[in-house]
Amino acid sequence: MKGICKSFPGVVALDNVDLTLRPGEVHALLGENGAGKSTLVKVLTGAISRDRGDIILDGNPVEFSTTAEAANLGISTVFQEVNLVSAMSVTKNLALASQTGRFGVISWKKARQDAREKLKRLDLDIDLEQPVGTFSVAIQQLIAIASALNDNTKVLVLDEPTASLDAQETRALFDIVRELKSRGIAVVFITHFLEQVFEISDRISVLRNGQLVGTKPIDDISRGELISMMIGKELGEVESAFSRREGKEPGAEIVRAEGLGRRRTLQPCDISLHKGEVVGLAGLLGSGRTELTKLIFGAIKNDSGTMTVNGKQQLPNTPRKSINTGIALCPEDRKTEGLVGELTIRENIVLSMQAKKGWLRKVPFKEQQKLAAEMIKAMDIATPDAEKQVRQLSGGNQQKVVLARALASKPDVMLLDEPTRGIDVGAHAEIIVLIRKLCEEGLALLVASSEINEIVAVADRVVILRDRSKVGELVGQDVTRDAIIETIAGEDVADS
Amino acid sequence: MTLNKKYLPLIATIVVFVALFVIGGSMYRNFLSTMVLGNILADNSFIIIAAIGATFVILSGGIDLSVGSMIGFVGVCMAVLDSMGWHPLATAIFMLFFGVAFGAAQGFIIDFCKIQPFIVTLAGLFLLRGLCFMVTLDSVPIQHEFVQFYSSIKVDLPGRGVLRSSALVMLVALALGIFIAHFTRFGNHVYAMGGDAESARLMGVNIRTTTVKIYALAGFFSALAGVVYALYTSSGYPLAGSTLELTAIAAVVLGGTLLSGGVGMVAGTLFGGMILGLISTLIIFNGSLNSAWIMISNGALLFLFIVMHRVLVGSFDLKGGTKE
Amino acid sequence: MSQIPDINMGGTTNWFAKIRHSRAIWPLMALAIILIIDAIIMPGFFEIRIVEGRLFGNVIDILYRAVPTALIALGMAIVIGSRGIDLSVGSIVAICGAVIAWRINAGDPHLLVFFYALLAGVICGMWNGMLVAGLGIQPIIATLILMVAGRGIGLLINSLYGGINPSFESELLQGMSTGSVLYIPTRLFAAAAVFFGLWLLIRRTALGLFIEAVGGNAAASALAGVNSRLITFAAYVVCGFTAAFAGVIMTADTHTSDPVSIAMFSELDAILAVVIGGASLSGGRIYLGMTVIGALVIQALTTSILISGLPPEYNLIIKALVVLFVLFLQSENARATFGLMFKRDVK
Amino acid sequence: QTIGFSQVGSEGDWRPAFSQNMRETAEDYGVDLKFANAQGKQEEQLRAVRAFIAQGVDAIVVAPVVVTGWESVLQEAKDAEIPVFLVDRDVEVSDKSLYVTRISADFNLEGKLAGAWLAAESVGTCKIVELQGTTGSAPAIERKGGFEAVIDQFPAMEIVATQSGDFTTEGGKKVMEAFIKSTNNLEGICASFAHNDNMQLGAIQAMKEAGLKPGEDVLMVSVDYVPAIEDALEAGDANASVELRSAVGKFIYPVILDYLEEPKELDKWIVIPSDLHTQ
Ligand SMILES: Nc1ncnc2c1ncn2[C@@H]1O[C@H](COP(=O)(O)OP(=O)(O)OP(=O)(O)O)[C@@H](O)[C@H]1O
Ligand SMILES: Nc1ncnc2c1ncn2[C@@H]1O[C@H](COP(=O)(O)OP(=O)(O)OP(=O)(O)O)[C@@H](O)[C@H]1O
Ligand SMILES: [Mg+2]
Ligand SMILES: [Mg+2]
Repeated sequence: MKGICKSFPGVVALDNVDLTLRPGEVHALLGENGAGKSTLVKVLTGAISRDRGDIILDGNPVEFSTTAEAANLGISTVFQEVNLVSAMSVTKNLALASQTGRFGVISWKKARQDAREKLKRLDLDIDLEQPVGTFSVAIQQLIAIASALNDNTKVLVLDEPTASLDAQETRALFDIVRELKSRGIAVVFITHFLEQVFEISDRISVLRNGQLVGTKPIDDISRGELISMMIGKELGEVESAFSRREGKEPGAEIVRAEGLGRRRTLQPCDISLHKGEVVGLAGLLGSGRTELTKLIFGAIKNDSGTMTVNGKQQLPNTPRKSINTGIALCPEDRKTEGLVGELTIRENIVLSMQAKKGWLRKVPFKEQQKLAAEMIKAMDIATPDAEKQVRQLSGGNQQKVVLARALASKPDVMLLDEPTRGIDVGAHAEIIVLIRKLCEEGLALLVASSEINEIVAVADRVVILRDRSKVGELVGQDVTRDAIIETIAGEDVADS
Repeated sequence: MTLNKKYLPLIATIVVFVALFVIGGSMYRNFLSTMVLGNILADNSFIIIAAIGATFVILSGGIDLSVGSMIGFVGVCMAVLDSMGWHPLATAIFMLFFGVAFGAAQGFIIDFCKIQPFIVTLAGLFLLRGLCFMVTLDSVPIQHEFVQFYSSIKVDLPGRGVLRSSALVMLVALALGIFIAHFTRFGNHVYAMGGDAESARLMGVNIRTTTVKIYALAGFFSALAGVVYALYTSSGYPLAGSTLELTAIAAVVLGGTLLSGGVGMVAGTLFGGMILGLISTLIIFNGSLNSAWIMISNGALLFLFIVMHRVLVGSFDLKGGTKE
Repeated sequence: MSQIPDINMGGTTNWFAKIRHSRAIWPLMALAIILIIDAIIMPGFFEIRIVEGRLFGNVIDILYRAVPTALIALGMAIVIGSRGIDLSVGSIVAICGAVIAWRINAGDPHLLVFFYALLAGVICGMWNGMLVAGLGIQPIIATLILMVAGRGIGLLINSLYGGINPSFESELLQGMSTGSVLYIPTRLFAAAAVFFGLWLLIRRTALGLFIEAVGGNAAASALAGVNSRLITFAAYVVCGFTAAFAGVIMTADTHTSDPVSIAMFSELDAILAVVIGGASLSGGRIYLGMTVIGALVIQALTTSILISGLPPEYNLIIKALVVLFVLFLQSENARATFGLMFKRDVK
Repeated sequence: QTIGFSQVGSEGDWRPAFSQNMRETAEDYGVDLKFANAQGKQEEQLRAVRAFIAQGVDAIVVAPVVVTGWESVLQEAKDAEIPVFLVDRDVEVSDKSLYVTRISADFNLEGKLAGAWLAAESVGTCKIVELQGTTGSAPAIERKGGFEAVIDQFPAMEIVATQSGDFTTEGGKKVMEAFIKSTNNLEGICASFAHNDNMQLGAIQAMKEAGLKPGEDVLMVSVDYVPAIEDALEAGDANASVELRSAVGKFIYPVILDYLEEPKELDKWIVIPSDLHTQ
């Protein structure tokens, strides 16, 4: 790729970027949120058109205007926001990409077989007839990878594939990546997890503000150098942010749930949240973390258990009531549950707070602007102004808007479901710092995360879920990486 | 329960249809008969054919309002060309091509200019209806003997009922529609587009060709509906089929297809259309209502059906496990 | 489908560029073109005189006749903003008309009858809102029920006292519809009042934001604490209200209640006005001012067809072509391809 | 006796009066009337006739939406030995034995009557504006045809503007407003011919609002003779209306009942007379 340029209204997303990929290498593409990584791969794979520049494949300049054409030429992609049609079954989704069948006729038997084979390569054994939307984000991610791979793939682009995978799944994915690499496929790998970069990649390229900072072999660069390449300044505190912090005594109890559960969704479990305390929520994918946060928030109706907020019985609740009593949720899936893509950043940020105030008492426009500007500054959201549509933001920045909105409603309790999914190192550290700050200000926080490091870094107390029921709780000194993993694994480890 | 959830709306539609049919039978003499069933199939055949095309459009998240005008336009062309000595079959084929071309043009405008389908096809509705008036203002009979031959094709049903040729054409069209929707790559693309157009695009569905194909297919089915209507009434009438687009859309939606796209089945459309026919027939059998009450009962029965449908789907859903 | 706008906002400092990039330019331009063509085919088109104590002329006529469409379209814009649609507006007009004729002939005070009519519209809106927000029925189908039954209800009300299309006399209502104040048609004041009221309701309270949020993403809005059902419900009630207001004006215009044919196809014109005003039928945005411009475009077109002297057979074709033309004007892609008006500047 | 009656719709003033008369007089004749309203759609009407056949009524009365398209369904009625009577509009069928008779007025004649009256009143010199019915509908086409047939005889009579007012008061008013503007306050216009009274009533309102005097400045002639136009004639706002009788039950039922008693060949058209009413 040579001299690629792309601008959107108000932003130059890519400015003269060159990128070379060699067969059989894993090329990591790094940069802060909004640096232009996703845009670059979208250009590379025909999802959007470029303003200028050439794409040269095997020595020949190539042109394509759709992802299908790109895939035929050998460039396959898994995009950042999981891109599957959630109402359709797995088989049907996988059949979208494949070109089998004569006269456009599909044999579902064959399609199912193909699908099963494709998924087998990723060690995925799921019901092919279920709509994709019923699976967790992680499974969907794997399905998307399966669908992107085809026989003549020369370049595979993975845009933050590991953002919602746990360690085990990531390892499985890396095995696949290594296998592809050995077949001579060039893999472009975008992630914000630096360990993974060092683990798998051969070379790295760093983007900053739409410009290429540099391309280097992985062996020539240290972690520190890499981070400073990305954010353009030294950052010791990035590292220190992840170190465990000793908690102080938690304050008064705000939320107390007893036997909260719902049939087929979550076994009844107890949980309590205190002022000035961060509770981590750990578990494997599908263990029910999302469900627990939603049950507390009232987004899913419970069929058992009771809950008290500030000592008052509060059941059955709805999201609106929860927000009114000072509970805020940052949902996991920002695209479908988090943001209103059509609306601007300002409007999204104001929404919750306004809902709390009611429709009659409108927050004056000036105040909205002020609030949005503050939030953009505080969260370091990369945008020219607050009037940009949220759907035009990069993934990480969207996540920040979700957080900003929850904060704007001035909650006492924040439920964060995967708050750092898809967020760059710098911002990751900032969010962890933010969580701690909020905690010090007396908020009660519940943080569900797949990243055990993160939980260890922020949590005073950890609740561990397995197979949709609570299996343990660790407090204070006991919160360590190993202890959490052990509890998550439970008897499985003991057996083996 | 092993029943796939996606069949629920369809099953509910069928259940409600049968229930209404039986209730009608208990109220009116001669209602529960193959004759009435045959009538419903024939009298709604063109609505259902047009609705099959509309099903694809709606599945893809779009809408097609040009259906009714297309029926009128095809009719007047058939009639006028008949008076100029064309064989009805030749005109029919010609009009089917026209339908495909017109639909494709609509699809192209929708995708290329990024104009909303509702509006493009609304312009199509105005345009085709206007063209009808250009062709003729009178109603014109089709006198070719082929028409007699066509209407003489019948399959007897047990009892006094018959399956008329229109119903037969409709059943063939239905089979074709089901095949295209569920057994071709195109059909899969339609569902994908309706489910999530952006994802479908990123997964390699060519949105432009698919859109053009969808509206071309809808154009084909509405032109076919026009042909059936013209042969069925053996005439062309410039006002024929007005507001039929809404009836077709209602048939699709009553058949369990979501207007937001991505969810639904072609087979449901058959029953959706038949339910509309059943409602009208019930009111005619009653016969004691004045115009005011006829309109009100039409709405009330529609409401009743929708509520029954929702209750059925809802109660199944609870047994079926977690709700979305 | 995300549509990536290609315009370069780099140098929007001068007013010319600002206007060029404002979304209002295209409908306004369409309106201007239609009026210019009118002026060419009919000399004296812009002439305005005073007849019978009010302004009289084609331009006034367009404004005057656009009022009902604009009123209905305003409500429609709000429903469309919530990702809904209301097909029953024509029927609501019919019901209001019947209520007016009925109560006036029954001798109620006319001001009270005016409120009865509005109340009838609000009740219709509540019914629609209940079906959509309460029972979760798809808007097209939910409002189709009232569309089918509504005119029958109108007929029924008429037949309550044995009238076939009864007429009535009311100085108050007719004055509001066809009268004038200070030479200006009263209905323009009425429409302006409704417009301003709606604007206050939508933009001075948070209702607009909530409706747009629900229309953009109902699930996310609910999780953000918006009562999405109530908001959807409210949108239909507002739409019922504006349709009823239009109903008062339309019925008083002919001072007859004719439920079967009054406001036929008005839902299509209203939707068209909203879309010409730049809103998307997939919800998420409400543009009140632009909707009014959309209604003016449609009425200017209708009026020009009527005065053009062409036989009525051509009405629909002309309408179709003009609508397509307006939409082409609005479409980035079409403009770029056909090189219409402005060349895009390449930086 | 059970009789099925398929009516066109319920538009305007005239047709509901017609339906109401049919329903009310049915009792007088001891007829059980099954009433179906096609809302202007032929497909609904075909459905109704088929349903009547399935139901096994004794006779079917149809007021056709359109003249064409009746061949096969009338054949079915004949096969089921149910006699069919037409009221109002005609049908075009190759085999006239498919229906017993048509009992109705003559639209074309109505147009002619209006034209003749106008020719006499204006002494053969007149510029006319015309308010058409729904484009493509039978009464619109036939009334226009009859009217033009007469005025074509007079070189100094011509239609200078014509538009569709869709048979509604609202439509008539809008169209007349536009005519007023486009003809500079109806300058030189001597008459307004409307295909039905409702449109004419709308036109009268529009003219009054523009400060014109309908009935004096301009001759107003229309068709139907509904109660509202009677008032207008009285007040001098309208000049003439051709009556299309709506109280026709007394013409129709006896014919049908006699036929059911004793089937016999009848004339294919029993014309109900149209009268011209003037101020
Ligand atoms: N459709 C669009 N319209 C306008 N601006 C856009 C659009 N898509 C992306 N941008 C802007 O382009 C810039 C680059 O975005 P991109 O998605 O490439 O970032 P990224 O490096 O992938 O970030 P992340 O790590 O958060 O995913 C951002 O400032 C974003 O706001
Ligand atoms: N291995 C698996 N096979 C099949 N289905 C799975 C699997 N893992 C998860 N799921 C499905 O994914 C859905 C989502 O699970 P849930 O949201 O509870 O996960 P979670 O613990 O919140 O994890 P995360 O938030 O990290 O996705 C569940 O309904 C479950 O049926
Ligand atoms: Mg990205
Ligand atoms: Mg989760």
